[in-house]
Amino acid sequence: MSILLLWPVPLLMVALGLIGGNWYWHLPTLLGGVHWGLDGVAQRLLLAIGLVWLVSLLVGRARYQQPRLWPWLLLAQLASLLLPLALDLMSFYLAFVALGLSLYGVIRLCGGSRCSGVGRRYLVLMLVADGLVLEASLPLVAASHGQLLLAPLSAQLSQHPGAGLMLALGFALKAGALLGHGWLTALARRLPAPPLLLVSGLLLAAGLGGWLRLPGLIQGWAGLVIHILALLALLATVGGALNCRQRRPAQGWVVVSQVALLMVLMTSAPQSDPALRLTSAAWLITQQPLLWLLACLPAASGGRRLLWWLAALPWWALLPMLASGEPWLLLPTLLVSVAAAHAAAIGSPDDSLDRRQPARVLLVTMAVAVAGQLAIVTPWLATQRGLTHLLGVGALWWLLAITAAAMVHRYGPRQWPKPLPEGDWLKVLVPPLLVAWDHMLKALASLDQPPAITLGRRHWPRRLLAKAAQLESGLTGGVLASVALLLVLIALAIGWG
Amino acid sequence: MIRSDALLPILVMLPLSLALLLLLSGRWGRFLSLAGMVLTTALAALLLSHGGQPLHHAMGGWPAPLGIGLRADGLATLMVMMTALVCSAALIYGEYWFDGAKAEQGRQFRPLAWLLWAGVNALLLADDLFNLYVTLELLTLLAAGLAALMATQAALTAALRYLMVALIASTAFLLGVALLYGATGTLALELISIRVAANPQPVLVVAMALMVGGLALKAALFPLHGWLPPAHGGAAPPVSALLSALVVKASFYVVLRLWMGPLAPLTGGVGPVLGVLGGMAIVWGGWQALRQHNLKMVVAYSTVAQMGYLFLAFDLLQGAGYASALNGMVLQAVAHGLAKGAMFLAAGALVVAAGGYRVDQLQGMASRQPLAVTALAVAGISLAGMPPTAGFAGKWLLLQAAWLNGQWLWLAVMLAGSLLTASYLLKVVAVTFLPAPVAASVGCGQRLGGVALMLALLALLAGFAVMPMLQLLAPVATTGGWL
Amino acid sequence: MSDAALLLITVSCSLVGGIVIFLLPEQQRGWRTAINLGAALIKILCLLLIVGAVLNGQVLSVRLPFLPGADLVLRADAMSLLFAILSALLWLVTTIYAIGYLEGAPHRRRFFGFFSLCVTATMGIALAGNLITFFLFYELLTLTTYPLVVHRGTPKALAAGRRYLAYTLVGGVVLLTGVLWLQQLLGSVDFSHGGVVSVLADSHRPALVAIFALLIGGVAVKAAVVPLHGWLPEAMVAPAPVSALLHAVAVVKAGAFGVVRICYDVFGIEYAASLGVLQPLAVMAGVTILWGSLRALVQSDLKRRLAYSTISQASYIILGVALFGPLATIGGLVHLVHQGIMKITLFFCAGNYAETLGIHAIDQLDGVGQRMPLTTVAFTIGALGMIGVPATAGFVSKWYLGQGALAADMGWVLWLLLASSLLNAAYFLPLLHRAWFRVQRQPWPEEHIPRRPGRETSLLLLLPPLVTALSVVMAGLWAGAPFSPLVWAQLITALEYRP
Amino acid sequence: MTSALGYAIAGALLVAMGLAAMLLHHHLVRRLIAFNIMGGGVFLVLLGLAPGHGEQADPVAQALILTGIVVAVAATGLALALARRLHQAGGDVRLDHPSSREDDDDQK
Amino acid sequence: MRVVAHRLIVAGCTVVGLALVYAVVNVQGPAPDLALAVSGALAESGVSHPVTAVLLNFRAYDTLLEVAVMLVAPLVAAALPTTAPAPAKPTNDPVLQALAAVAVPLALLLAIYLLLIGASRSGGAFHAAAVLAGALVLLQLATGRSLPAWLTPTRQQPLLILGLALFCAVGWLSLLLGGYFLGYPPAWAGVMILVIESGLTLSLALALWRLMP
Repeated sequence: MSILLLWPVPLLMVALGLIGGNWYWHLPTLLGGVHWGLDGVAQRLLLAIGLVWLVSLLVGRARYQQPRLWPWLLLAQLASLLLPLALDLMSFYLAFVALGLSLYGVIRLCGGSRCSGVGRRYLVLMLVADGLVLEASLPLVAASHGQLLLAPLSAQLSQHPGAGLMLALGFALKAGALLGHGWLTALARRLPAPPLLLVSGLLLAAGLGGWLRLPGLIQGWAGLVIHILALLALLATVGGALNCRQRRPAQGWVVVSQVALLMVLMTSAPQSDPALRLTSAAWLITQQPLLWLLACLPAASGGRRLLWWLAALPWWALLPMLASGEPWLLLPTLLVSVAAAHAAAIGSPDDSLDRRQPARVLLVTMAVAVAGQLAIVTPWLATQRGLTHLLGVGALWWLLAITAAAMVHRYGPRQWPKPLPEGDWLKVLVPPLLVAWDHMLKALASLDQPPAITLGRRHWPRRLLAKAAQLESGLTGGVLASVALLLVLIALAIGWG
Repeated sequence: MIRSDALLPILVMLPLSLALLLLLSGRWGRFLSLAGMVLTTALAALLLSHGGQPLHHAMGGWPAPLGIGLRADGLATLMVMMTALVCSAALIYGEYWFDGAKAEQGRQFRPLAWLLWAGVNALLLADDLFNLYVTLELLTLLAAGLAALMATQAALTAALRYLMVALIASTAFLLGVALLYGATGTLALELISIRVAANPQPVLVVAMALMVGGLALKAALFPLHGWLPPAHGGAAPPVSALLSALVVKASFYVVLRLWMGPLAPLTGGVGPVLGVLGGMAIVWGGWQALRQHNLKMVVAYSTVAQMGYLFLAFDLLQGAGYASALNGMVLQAVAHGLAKGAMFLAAGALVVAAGGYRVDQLQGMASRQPLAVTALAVAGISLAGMPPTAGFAGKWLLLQAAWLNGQWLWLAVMLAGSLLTASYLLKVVAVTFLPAPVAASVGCGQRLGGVALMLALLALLAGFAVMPMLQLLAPVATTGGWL
Repeated sequence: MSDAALLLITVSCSLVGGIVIFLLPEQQRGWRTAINLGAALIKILCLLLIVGAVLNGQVLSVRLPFLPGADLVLRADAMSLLFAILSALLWLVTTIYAIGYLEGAPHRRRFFGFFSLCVTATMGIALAGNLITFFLFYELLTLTTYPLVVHRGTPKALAAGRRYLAYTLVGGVVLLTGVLWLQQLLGSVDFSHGGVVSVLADSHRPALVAIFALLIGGVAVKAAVVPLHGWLPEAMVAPAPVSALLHAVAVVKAGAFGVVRICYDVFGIEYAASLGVLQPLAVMAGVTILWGSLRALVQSDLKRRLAYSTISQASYIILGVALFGPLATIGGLVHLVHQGIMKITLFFCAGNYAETLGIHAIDQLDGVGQRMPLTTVAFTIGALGMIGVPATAGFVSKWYLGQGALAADMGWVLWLLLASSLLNAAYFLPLLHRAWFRVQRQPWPEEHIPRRPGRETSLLLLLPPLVTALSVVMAGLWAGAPFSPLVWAQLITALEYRP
Repeated sequence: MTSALGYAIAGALLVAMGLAAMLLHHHLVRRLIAFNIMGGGVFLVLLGLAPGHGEQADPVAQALILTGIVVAVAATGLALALARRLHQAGGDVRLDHPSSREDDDDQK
Repeated sequence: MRVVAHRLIVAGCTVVGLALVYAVVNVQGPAPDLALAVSGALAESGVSHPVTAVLLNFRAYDTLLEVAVMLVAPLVAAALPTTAPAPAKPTNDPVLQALAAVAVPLALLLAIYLLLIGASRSGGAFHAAAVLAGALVLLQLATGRSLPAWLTPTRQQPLLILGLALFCAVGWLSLLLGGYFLGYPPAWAGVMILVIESGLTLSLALALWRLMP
């Protein structure tokens, strides 16, 4: 009987999501004047969140029997119901914080003692995120003479780029994007699927909810910083996915890279039509549970893994990419799909032999696509956007091409060296480019003989020197890669400014 | 019928006559004493109701230069009222304290106490210089006699030491009177002040020094205070209450009376000397009280400290701060009288209950003797000058006077003094909160504590009656001279 | 009923109650409880009548002659009512709690007697109309709280009491000097909106700064500002209702209220700003906030951690005053009430743990959520309030303080608030974590009250924390409601900042 | 230098000597005798300064002296009674500690 | 150390002495108006001798207090619980007894003479009492008994306070009659003074004697 207690709210959410209709509710006494309303954004978010809840409850029926868990789940449900509906900052922030705290309870009670370390790290990040959002919203409210509605607040964002940056970071940290993904991947290893689905889905909704409610978030130099962060996050997550040897962690990284991809898309085309952005966000949120769901199936046969790969492909990204007219955005999407392929390819946790087949097919197609783009699009772009943009985009292509080449090699000879130790904390800090860089060097170096060095954690300065010694043979690749990196940064800075 | 100002002689003679009657009466002495007490206090209240304007009664019908007069201005009426309250409390306390083995001394104590009351009233109302000497002498002998009442060796030694010192002081005072009489040819105070103002001769300064020196000796001002702690500490509680609150206060009152009256023009030089001695008394008395182990000695040294306050105030009686200094002094005197009396009575009750004099024997008294401990605490608060007691009003006015006159040193000393007082009094009260170490202790009634508490509450209530009291003093303060 | 009578009854009903309790013999438990509750209810009733009068613009006041040139004035204006109502309500709750807490303890007569006197002093401080009355009740508060601190009678309690007296007496003397000095310059110093000091000529400016330092120094002792906070953690040795009353309502709040009175009604906030004294005050408050939180982190004893958190929280009020601007003032004033209800909740729960399970240290808290769920819920609400989680009272005041800081363009205060919120989280969340998510490892130290199926501890102990926890949430959620502390603070601020 | 002034000066000297004796001696009876000498000195001063006219001394001064004498007698009587009582109670007849005994010249 | 204290005290006293001499020497006393006032009012005082008039009429209040002072000493002596043995046995020394036989009756006669002469020439209660007390003491020393056996200490009490009681009675009487306290009606002044004086003589003598044993 008691599990039924948890069903009404998600059903209400889905119903609201489906029926729609925009009503508006203002309570003057509560929290100093509260405005709740159901508009387009709220409708889609509610639908997505409702689905996440339904899936999680369905899959995790057995796990949610323990009564200690219910108050936390109920609080999470109420918060996730309030979040989309909130039109004023106060109630939004209340839902935002309540969601974070209640999910901590879910993590600790479902994960048990295995999740205590991660739980603590999660809580710290949540508090920092809440603090950032609060600090950022204060000047905005002060600037708009104390009124709390979100819409006019986002209008203030243009004069307060600093506040905008902090807000963006706060939301991203909550959703596990922009380099804030450390805890999500760690959780992926320790938390059983249903609560994990719940946590990542809801928090993503919270983060994206913020982005959607405050469209003016990415303007001026803040936008640029976020964009760079998004790119770095993308590379890091993809690198991480490729580094995993077990299926479950790899799938976790893939899901995270999806979020990173969304960030890249959102920050790459600020002027793009917000509705488009909304649909892609909503779609991603709905896709999340599907991925986790499939991830938690038992050791899958080849077909099921292929199914997972298809599901994991970032279909939702296609539409905004084409509309934004930024063809180069295809590359990040492809990267994510590569990662998905890799994750799907891992059959059983220890067997890495038969993963070659589908991945290889995909990689070949990707290589061809890259070459085609280089040939056709670059001249077209040169005329369109002027030389600097061309240089920037060109450098970016070149870098990505090398990375792609490294990927291809990745699936080459079996004697691939021992990967970076998984899930260690420092790795998140090591810039993702270094990871790509490492792959690239190995690829170049090992073109003729097997590489002798490994990138262990503790002595990498000394190994860097050893690598330099080895470089004189593969000098060309290294120099070229670093030059490409610099060009990218300069071009973006100029092009964007 | 009876003259309107007959109240003054009655106030002096009624206690005297009662003392004589008590000497004769055997069994019903207790009832006579209580009835007399009520009557005298009522008369004192009647005098109080006369308000500020002064009453004058020429004894024997002879006008000023020839005969002796009795005068009661605001200052005197207040002191008479305070005396009435303290004496009543001490007498009632005496009824309970002198029971069983000490019944014999109790019967002797009663007439002597009444004589003391008469003597103090006579001194307060005296308007004649030689009469002041006689009343002072009466008080001295009575005080020595009462101090020696317990007839223990320590009490006798202390009484004799006190007597010796007091005799020297009286002789000095008499010498001063002689010189003044020689210089001015009259004994009535207001005539003297007129003649002194007429031609201030150098001899008057010597007379002044002698008289003030003698009185300071009697009032146990700092360097000359050696005799007070053993005398007041060793005596029976009602006796030490009377001594500390009244006898010592009486000599201060005479100095004040002379200071404002006849010797007003000469006070220039003496003021700072008294100020310095008073300041040192505050610090020394406080410091000693902090180090005492015997409860009654703590209270005795506190008397030395508080007298320091009163004499320090003499130095404030100048310039802009004159009026508030005078008000402050009088309030401080009245408050100290009530509070010190209550404190000695409470200390006596605690000593009886604890069966010992040492402070650390008082553990657990808060639960066994709540009334006595409360009395001790309230009296302590009044002495330390914490609001809402009258002590606070007195200190506030003295501080204000120091401020107006710009005497920052005295300000600091007074503040430090009140802190010191607070610390050593509350130290004693704190001990009573400790749990009682030994169960058995002589169980005695709360009556002793009750009487002490009544007096302590009077000190507290006086805090609220400050303004009417000051109205009484108004005529004295503003004119600055003798009415 | 004439306003003078009303005011006097408000202040004196607990005084009379206290005296009657002193006279009652120890075993008259029934009567004593009746008197206590009766006095509390009368006081609340009077206050409601006064609020009615004040709302329709009337300012009640009564003037009693006390000293030449300075007389006792009781005045009920908006600000005094804020503190008075807080004290009255919390006193009622604390009395109920104390009755439950001291079940069968010795010396209850003495305890409740001084308890009532203490509240009389607090009420006096709240309703004081001029500086001398404020000082009088301020000193009275010292005297009446001392017996409560040393109530247990153990040598440790006496040491704490002695230290408490040393601090507060010196504070009192410093305050007296300030009051006296101001009295000389200005004659009688009546509180009035916008301050009275500005009328003095400019030649007095350095003197006024010195006076401000003296007054604030004297009051800061009780408000436990950093250099003068030593007594507060020591006073934790007192029984729980005392530390609850001392920290949440009476002493610390009186100190903070003193600062508010001095800055607004004696100096006037504009004049104080022009004197340039607000900046150091803000720095002092900031230092206290951080220092209190940092010290709280390392405490292993539950009540000492709460004590240090009080030290830091009390300075929020001073910070609110020191940030020159209406928003910060609202923040400061409303925090005066919110901190009271939040802190009293925490202390009640700490008292429950100590009384029921004998828990004093923090590492004994493991798994207490199972054993005493309701108390731990109240504790959680209080703790979250302290951290400033939205929908609790704490968030409202931190929100307005943040706004005020921005309005006064003191950027560093914004980051200070963030840092202190995080620190609060750092020392409160582990407690919640232990209570809810840790399983009970060793048996409870001394289980006085066995676990009955329906109730985790005696009703008298359980009810007060729940009521105050509810009020924390209500003050947070319904901040906009007509009679909420926030609206009342806005009303006061409107008076303080003349257009 | 009328004869009255002579008496006054003699009185003053007597007072000084009496005071010295009273402070130096410790034996109670000696101190009482010294006190009486001082008293006598004071009365001489009083008489010397009194503004008597013609041969008869000022009656008020005489009355004062008479009263003074009676008071002195009363004080001495009380002191002696107390001293005797102290002696009976086994106490020493000197107020200070016994060490002051050896400097008394006519040691009994 | 003690020697230094001694020298200090002596030096102090000499300074006091010199100050007194200096003061005494240059006192400019005003005209003797008080003495004239006394002689002027002597007529209504009821006695002819100015000193007795001052003592018992003009400054009667002073004398009253002085008698009270005189009363304190015996009271305190009586109050102290004496643990002393019975008074020593009479020495029955022939010389003493012979002296007593001659001196005591003469002393009694002289006492009565002094009492009565007080009104006109110097004399009065105090002188008479002193002589009477001397006689009693002499009798005690010589014969071991001075007061009759029935006059036990408790019975002596009324006699002891007789003088002061009379004084107060007269004072109250004059006050109740609407006059000033101790304001003798001129006609009766002489008689009243005599009555008071005789009472005083007896009680003062007893008081002085009580101090002896």
